Amino acid sequence: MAEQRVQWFKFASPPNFYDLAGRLAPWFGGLAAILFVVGLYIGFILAPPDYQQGNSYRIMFIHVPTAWMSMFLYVLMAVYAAIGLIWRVKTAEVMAKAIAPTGAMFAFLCLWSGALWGKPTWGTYWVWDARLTSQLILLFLYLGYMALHAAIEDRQRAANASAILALAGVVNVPIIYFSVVWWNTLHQGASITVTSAPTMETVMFVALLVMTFACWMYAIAVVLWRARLELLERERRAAWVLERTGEKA
Amino acid sequence: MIEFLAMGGHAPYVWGSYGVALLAMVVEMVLLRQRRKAVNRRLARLARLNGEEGGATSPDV
Amino acid sequence: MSHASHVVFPAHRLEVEGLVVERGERLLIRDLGFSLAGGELLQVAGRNGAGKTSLLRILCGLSRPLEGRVCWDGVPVQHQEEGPTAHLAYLGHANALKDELSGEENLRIQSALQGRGVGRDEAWEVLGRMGLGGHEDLPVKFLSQGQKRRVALARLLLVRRPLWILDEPFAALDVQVIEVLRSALEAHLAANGMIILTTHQAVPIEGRQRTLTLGKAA
Amino acid sequence: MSHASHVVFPAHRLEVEGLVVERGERLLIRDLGFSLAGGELLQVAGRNGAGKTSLLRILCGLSRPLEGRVCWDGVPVQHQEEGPTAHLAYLGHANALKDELSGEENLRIQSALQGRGVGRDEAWEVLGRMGLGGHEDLPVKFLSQGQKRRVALARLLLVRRPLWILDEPFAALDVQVIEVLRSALEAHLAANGMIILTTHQAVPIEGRQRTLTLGKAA
Amino acid sequence: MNGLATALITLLRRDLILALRRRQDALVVLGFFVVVVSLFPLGVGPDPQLLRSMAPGVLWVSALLATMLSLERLFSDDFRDGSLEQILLSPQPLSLLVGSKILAHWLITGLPLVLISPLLGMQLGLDGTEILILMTALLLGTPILSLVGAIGAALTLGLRGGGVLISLLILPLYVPALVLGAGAVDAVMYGSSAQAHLSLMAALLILTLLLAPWAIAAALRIMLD
Amino acid sequence: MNGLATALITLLRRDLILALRRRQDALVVLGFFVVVVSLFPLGVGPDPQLLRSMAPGVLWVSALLATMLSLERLFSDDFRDGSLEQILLSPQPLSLLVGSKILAHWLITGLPLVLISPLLGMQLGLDGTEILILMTALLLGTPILSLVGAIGAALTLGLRGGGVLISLLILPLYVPALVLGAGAVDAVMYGSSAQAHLSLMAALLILTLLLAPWAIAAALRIMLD
Ligand code: HEM
Ligand SMILES: Nc1ncnc2c1ncn2[C@@H]1O[C@H](COP(=O)(O)OP(=O)(O)OP(=O)(O)O)[C@@H](O)[C@H]1O
Ligand SMILES: Nc1ncnc2c1ncn2[C@@H]1O[C@H](COP(=O)(O)OP(=O)(O)OP(=O)(O)O)[C@@H](O)[C@H]1O
Ligand SMILES: [Mg+2]
Ligand SMILES: [Mg+2]
Repeated sequence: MAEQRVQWFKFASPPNFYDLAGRLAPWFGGLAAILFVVGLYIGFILAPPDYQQGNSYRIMFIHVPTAWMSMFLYVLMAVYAAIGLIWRVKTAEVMAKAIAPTGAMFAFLCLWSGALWGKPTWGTYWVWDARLTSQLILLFLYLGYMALHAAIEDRQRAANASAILALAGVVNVPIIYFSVVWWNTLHQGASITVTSAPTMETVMFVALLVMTFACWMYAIAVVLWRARLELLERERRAAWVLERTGEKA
Repeated sequence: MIEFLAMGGHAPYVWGSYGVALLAMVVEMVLLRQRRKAVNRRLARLARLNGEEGGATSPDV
Repeated sequence: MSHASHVVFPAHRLEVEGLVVERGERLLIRDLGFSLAGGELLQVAGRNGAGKTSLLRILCGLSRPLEGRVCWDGVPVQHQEEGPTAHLAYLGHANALKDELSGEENLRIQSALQGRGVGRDEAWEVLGRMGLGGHEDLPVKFLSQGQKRRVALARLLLVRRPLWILDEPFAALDVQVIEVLRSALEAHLAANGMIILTTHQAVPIEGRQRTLTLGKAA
Repeated sequence: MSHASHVVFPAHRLEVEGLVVERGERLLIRDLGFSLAGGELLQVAGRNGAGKTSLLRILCGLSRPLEGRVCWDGVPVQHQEEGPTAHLAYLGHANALKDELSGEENLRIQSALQGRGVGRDEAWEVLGRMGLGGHEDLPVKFLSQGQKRRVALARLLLVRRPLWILDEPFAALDVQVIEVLRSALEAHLAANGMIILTTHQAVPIEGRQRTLTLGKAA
Repeated sequence: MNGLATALITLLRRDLILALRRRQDALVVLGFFVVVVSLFPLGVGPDPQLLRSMAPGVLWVSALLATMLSLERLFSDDFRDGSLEQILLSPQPLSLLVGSKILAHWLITGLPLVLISPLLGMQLGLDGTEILILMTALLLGTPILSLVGAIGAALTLGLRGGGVLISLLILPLYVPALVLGAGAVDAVMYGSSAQAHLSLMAALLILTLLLAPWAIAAALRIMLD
Repeated sequence: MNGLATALITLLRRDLILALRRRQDALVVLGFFVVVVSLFPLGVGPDPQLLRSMAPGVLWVSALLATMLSLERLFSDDFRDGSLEQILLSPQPLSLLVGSKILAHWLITGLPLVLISPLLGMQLGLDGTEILILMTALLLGTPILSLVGAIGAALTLGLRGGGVLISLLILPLYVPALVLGAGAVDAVMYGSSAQAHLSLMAALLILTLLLAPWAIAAALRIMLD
């Protein structure tokens, strides 16, 4: 069992991962900074005001990337959790745990920016619209995952148990989404649906794209960074950790 | 410039969104930095303890 | 208390190889190997926290070792035809009794769960052998600690597994109950069974026995 | 482990008269009376379920007897000037430690609750005397069972009460820890303290001692 | 196969007998349901129209909370007295044994909720058809609540503060059942058919029946490791 | 007197430090509150007018349930590890020591509920004044919930199924706080003044402060007997 594991996931061995992540993270971080600057420049300087919404639509450049990121990161987290659970790959377990806080942060930012966008466009910060509601529940799923992780002292058991939770959640996300969409269409009138501008101008689209990439790079950098720390703590008795921290101390 | 900052009357919303996003990312990075320091301290202490005991007997009595 | 003649188990062999056990990020057991044959008793000794309970739970398949394997008659327990636990009976710190049920009900339910339905008569007979005659249909909550332990012990006799794994079977028992338990253990050994147990108390048991002491190096 | 010279208690006397104890509708103790003076140890013996724990809890004032009374220096404990419990320290089955707090924090909090604020130095000194030097500021959850028991014991030394009431202090401890505990008990007796304890294990303690066996009839 | 059937039936019978002997436990869950539902009129005020329109939501949320509270003890009693270890050591497949336990749990807590719901629905001003749909929806929905909740119960086994933690883990997963269940009653209330809601609910039940036992078994093995 | 003050402050500090070290426990209670409030719109439907009119009731019932769930552990942790016995053996008056523990409990669970309530109020469509009254009412009401609930927590100490049993015992006792608290918000919502409700609430708080600690101390002595 153990030997197979080492062969299959040679590159995922903790010391290799630790070194590689240490080398890559700064590059992703730098790239993220550059892309954020470029994206904001396009979004705020080059892109003209919207004829309907005025300038408030510029919230889109943070709102939509964070929305996408929060959903994508959840799936990614579940995938890593599954790999960790089935093949007992420590680095995958660590990655799953490291993704959760960043994913939760993006979910929160999506809610926050959406709420602030809602006030000028809909006249209220919050309606119980399907998309809004399911995003809120996504945030709760992240929080539940993190709470379970924190509640179990033994790290191995915590990783396994929260992996189950992540998988149960990922099965449920589409179900939740559709049930909520469906729930919402029942009552007529009162709710307002999210309507995007009919045809997005190219500049806006480019800005959105660049900002999305920026968020991606940021997420990768931060997650790798956190995963390294997590790995150090988990493996703190291992020889490779002693080698690497001995130099620093 | 002022006009740009005013965002056509939507300044609080627009800058509120971006400000909090920036804040969240900065806070996340600061927390990570603090945690790295804590981990390093802990590992250093562990290394010191291992050195002292020489792995001879368990600390338990 | 003589039931040695009831069942005699065929020859079996338990083999443990290269076991590495980690709990709560501490390496408790490093590369442990041993083997046990019918009629043998293995006493697992060690300080508080040495990893005795952890080892027993791994031998039962309740938790997984970091590395290494446990074989029964040469086959890893996971690949046993009748399931990984069909050859053993485990008595942990807890008695696994339901307070609201009588001794008889407890025994019959547990046996059925372990895959061997037993009748009322058989349950009563075993309870009687354990010195619980007259208490068979009393809810367990009215029994004293020692009497409860006897019911738990009676389960071992009922499910008829060759390997017994017992965690601190003597703890907090008074002298009389210890005596009952001791003779049950000796009878099991005489019937070619195997026993693995932990204890902090010294109890003389007749039969081939060895001691495995954990945590000397750690 | 020599702290006999630290405090010497003045002469006190514990008297128990006509105690009748009932638990769960069973009469456990019928008309029990005894008295205890400084420097004496009373070991309460008896089968499982004989009522040992129940008796100790009554002596502490944690539960009330059906009849009878407990006097300290001739005055019923309920009418003591400084409250019914100001003369005793109780160590039950549980250690009464908070896992998240360090040994020092646990000790200082417990002493303050018992009405005697102690400084950091004093707490460290007592922990050192119990052989826990170097572990003073570790959260208790990282200590082994034996080390936890020592912290609980250190509390007895800190609050400086003449009467110690200990329920199964030796249970499930390994040999080394038992030794530490034994010498602490002897030192307390030497300082003219009193001890009442229960145990199923035989541990030789030097000093004047008596045994009270419960439930012989039952 | 025969051994399996015996084991499953034994476990089911055991849990039912235990529930009978500790009767007040099941009654307390029912009591909680009734009390929480009755709190709403106190909090919201006596306006019948308002009460009627919030009735499906209130009944469902209360059922959900009552189930959730009862779940904390689904495995924890067996865990504490060591029976759960023995169940894990049984040669029979754990996911099926777990299914047996959940069936017992539903019979003890879910079914009584369904049976008492007409009374509470009436109190909140629902009429005949609506109550019928409410009961059907609860009949399909409460097993889902038991099954999904059992995952949370297994995952929080032996943890401090398990009770509140369970809720944070599983309440989000209860959303589909809640939306469909309350939606069914809403639908008939506004004059359309509840058919679609109920069909979806049945589909959800089947899906949960297929998946949840595996997740629960895996979670139990992990938490007892 | 000095010993008393030391003991009280020590106990308060101890509970606060413990809460800090097990931070997620307090957060979970907050999470529960938020999740339960968010479930109601899912059950009732998105109609803003309906949500607005049921908001006070929903917020209060949820606060009540969240407090209740957190109460289960108010004494049980101390009971399990033996600290509670030691507290009973302290020479200081038990009712005051208990008061210290409850103050800590309120600071850890009640206060955060008060602080997050504006957000949830806004989600349910309450406006500025209403939110202000809501917060004031919760500020006066959550200590009542902690105090009254602690009686239930003490009475169910060490009993199987404590969690659900507590709720049945104390939810009826919560009714006055619920009626007054939700009523205060309702009052401003319908254009009248919340003055009367809030004054009564304050009176209730004072009464509870005077009586509850004695009841709790007595209950603890009985349950540890
Ligand atoms: C709290 C409030 C809000 C939340 C939680 C929220 C959530 C989301 C989510 C989850 C998505 C991604 C959906 C997907 O890609 O399928 C999204 C996309 C989007 N949202 Fe929001 N939203 C909110 C408010 C708003 C408001 C007020 C507007 C504008 C009036 C808006 C406009 C958009 C647009 C244009 C997209 C991109 C749609 C697409 O092409 O996928 N959102 N939002
Ligand atoms: N689930 C767990 N999570 C974290 N640590 C654990 C876990 N189980 C056991 N440990 C730790 O592993 C070590 C060994 O525990 P174990 O119960 O095997 O000891 P033991 O030899 O049975 O001791 P005792 O004589 O006290 O019964 C202890 O230090 C314990 O704290
Ligand atoms: N709270 C209670 N309610 C009902 N019965 C009780 C209660 N506490 C104890 N008993 C019963 O009283 C008897 C004496 O219990 P106690 O704990 O005093 O025994 P013990 O002598 O300490 O036994 P052990 O050696 O097992 O510790 C037992 O039969 C027990 O079942
Ligand atoms: Mg052990
Ligand atoms: Mg006892």
